Amino acid sequence: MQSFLTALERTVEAILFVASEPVSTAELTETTGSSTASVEAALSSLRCHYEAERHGLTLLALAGGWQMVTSSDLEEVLLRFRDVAGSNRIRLSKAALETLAVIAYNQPVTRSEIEEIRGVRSDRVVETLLGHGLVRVAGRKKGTGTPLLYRTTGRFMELFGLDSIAALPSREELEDELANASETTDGVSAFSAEREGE
Amino acid sequence: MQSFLTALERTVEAILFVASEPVSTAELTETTGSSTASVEAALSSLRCHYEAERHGLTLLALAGGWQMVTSSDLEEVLLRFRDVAGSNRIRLSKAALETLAVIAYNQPVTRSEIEEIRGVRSDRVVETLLGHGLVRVAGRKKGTGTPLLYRTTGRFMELFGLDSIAALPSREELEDELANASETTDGVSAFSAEREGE
Amino acid sequence: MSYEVVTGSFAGPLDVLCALVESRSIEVSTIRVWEVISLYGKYLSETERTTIKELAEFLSLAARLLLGKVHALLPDREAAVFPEDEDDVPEDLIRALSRYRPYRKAAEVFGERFRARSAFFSRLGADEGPPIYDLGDLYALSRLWWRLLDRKRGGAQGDEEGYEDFAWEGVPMAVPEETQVETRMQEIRDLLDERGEVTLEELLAPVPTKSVLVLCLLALLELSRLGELRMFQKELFDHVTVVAL
Repeated sequence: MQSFLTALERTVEAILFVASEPVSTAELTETTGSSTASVEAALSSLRCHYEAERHGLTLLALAGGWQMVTSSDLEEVLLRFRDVAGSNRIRLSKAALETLAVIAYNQPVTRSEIEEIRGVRSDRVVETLLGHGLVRVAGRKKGTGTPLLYRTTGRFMELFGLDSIAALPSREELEDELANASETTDGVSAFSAEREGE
Repeated sequence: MQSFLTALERTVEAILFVASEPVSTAELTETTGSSTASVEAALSSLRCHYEAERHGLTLLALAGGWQMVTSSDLEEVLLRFRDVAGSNRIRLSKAALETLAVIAYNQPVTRSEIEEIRGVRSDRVVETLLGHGLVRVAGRKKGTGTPLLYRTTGRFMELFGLDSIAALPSREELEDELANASETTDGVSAFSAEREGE
Repeated sequence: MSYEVVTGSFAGPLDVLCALVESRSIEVSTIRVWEVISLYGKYLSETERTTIKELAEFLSLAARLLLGKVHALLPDREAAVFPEDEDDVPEDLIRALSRYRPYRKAAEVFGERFRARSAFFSRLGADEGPPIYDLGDLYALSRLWWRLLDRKRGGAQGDEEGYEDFAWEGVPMAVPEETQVETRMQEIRDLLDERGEVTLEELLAPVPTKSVLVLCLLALLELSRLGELRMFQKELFDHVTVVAL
């Protein structure tokens, strides 16, 4: 067996790597400009190479074509990686960030107020935010049902580089760009009108 | 060189494959339970293997971690592939690159500081960079008006092939390069003459 | 994901000046306003894709140069104005140019890096799904909030995420509650300063929503706790009168 990949093999490898779904042989021949037979040979040789050299990757023949996947015996460690990556880099879904935004700008605020603004149930996202230590329960609202009130935490301020809640960007700060854009356009139309008039 | 991958190498390979973004050495050691030294050895050996056997894949040190990517010489054929061709293209104007440079070298920096250096209003270009996730708001500057402060992001490092901000040429290096260039071109020496004269 | 750098245009007026100097068309120490205007004007007329933005930036540069001249010509400036260099570029522009140049170089380096990096492709499939935000992204946080608010205020229809349309009424104001109470307290103080005495009815009458009503009551309670006002009824079922103390 050859010790290195052919030009076609490495091209097929790169295509399968970037592909989001299984790739058909037809598509591989079209992209590479090689014959079906060569592409099929390259696929099978690539798979043999992965196996012989004990790569962590392999090729699967699926209904739609070929797909690059990790070796099945690595499942456990990959699940562990997901946990590790998930806990190391805290990333928030749009729903979570949106909820955090509602709490930050309206604190102290009850869950039903959050839900009223967002228009969707928010119990689980609030749990997530509590779990990350980004929001905390800050007492109960007086009145019927005395619901819990939520506030952001010191950790939130630290992570977002804020000295105080009042330091949250105002609408003007984030959106004066749009206002400027329309100003420029107005100025422009006056300008071009003038030029046309010349 | 050994002809097949070790258990750690194939595990690292599989992790980098599923991660699709830079993974830090710390995350790799935590997931695999191996020492930092072994993980680093595995990464470098994996990269050598890819190169020696002419794989279509390689490893890049980006944003303080490692990312699995396709070989750069396959760019052309991959641009023909549907998933790549159909993906979002980020278009960066010269003004965007210039603004990014000002932010990268002065972070954290306010918009008016950016504008002072560039000599032109920069609100819209900052907005574009924010939208692409290349810069982010990182708190407020203390003092009058407490303006927002901007920083570059990990995504910036990822897209510009940087392992860390320190990997950028220093401002001094850039100035030296300009000074050297001016020795050969007369027109430019006007700048240095002015500066000496100050 | 693939990347592209747009080239061909200028990054700004300082970029134009640098380009002019480097092409030896002019010397920075002897930049004359008319020279810059005619050279840049020529560039713009030769470039087919001149945008209005570029024109505006050019006008702003020309204005800056002229302003420099005006300053130099003012009689009370201590630097004597010699007739031969009355057309010279203002000092601050030269300083601005030499401060700017390293960044212009850096932008070039960035462009090269960006292009070089774009030849490597990472996996596309894996990062599909809902957009996720790095924790600490104040911009994303803030933008989400203001958009949410606009959607509610505009009574927007449910969007792709399946939000339902509902009335805006009753949704708290977009400022922390403490601030709202403080604002209302100040309004009441101002009113009392002006009139000395108001009825509770007058204070509560123009409120559009329950939450604003609650806010007003909280403000009154707080003011009375601070000893700034007193509320009383002259007789049973009479109006409640609020007076400043």
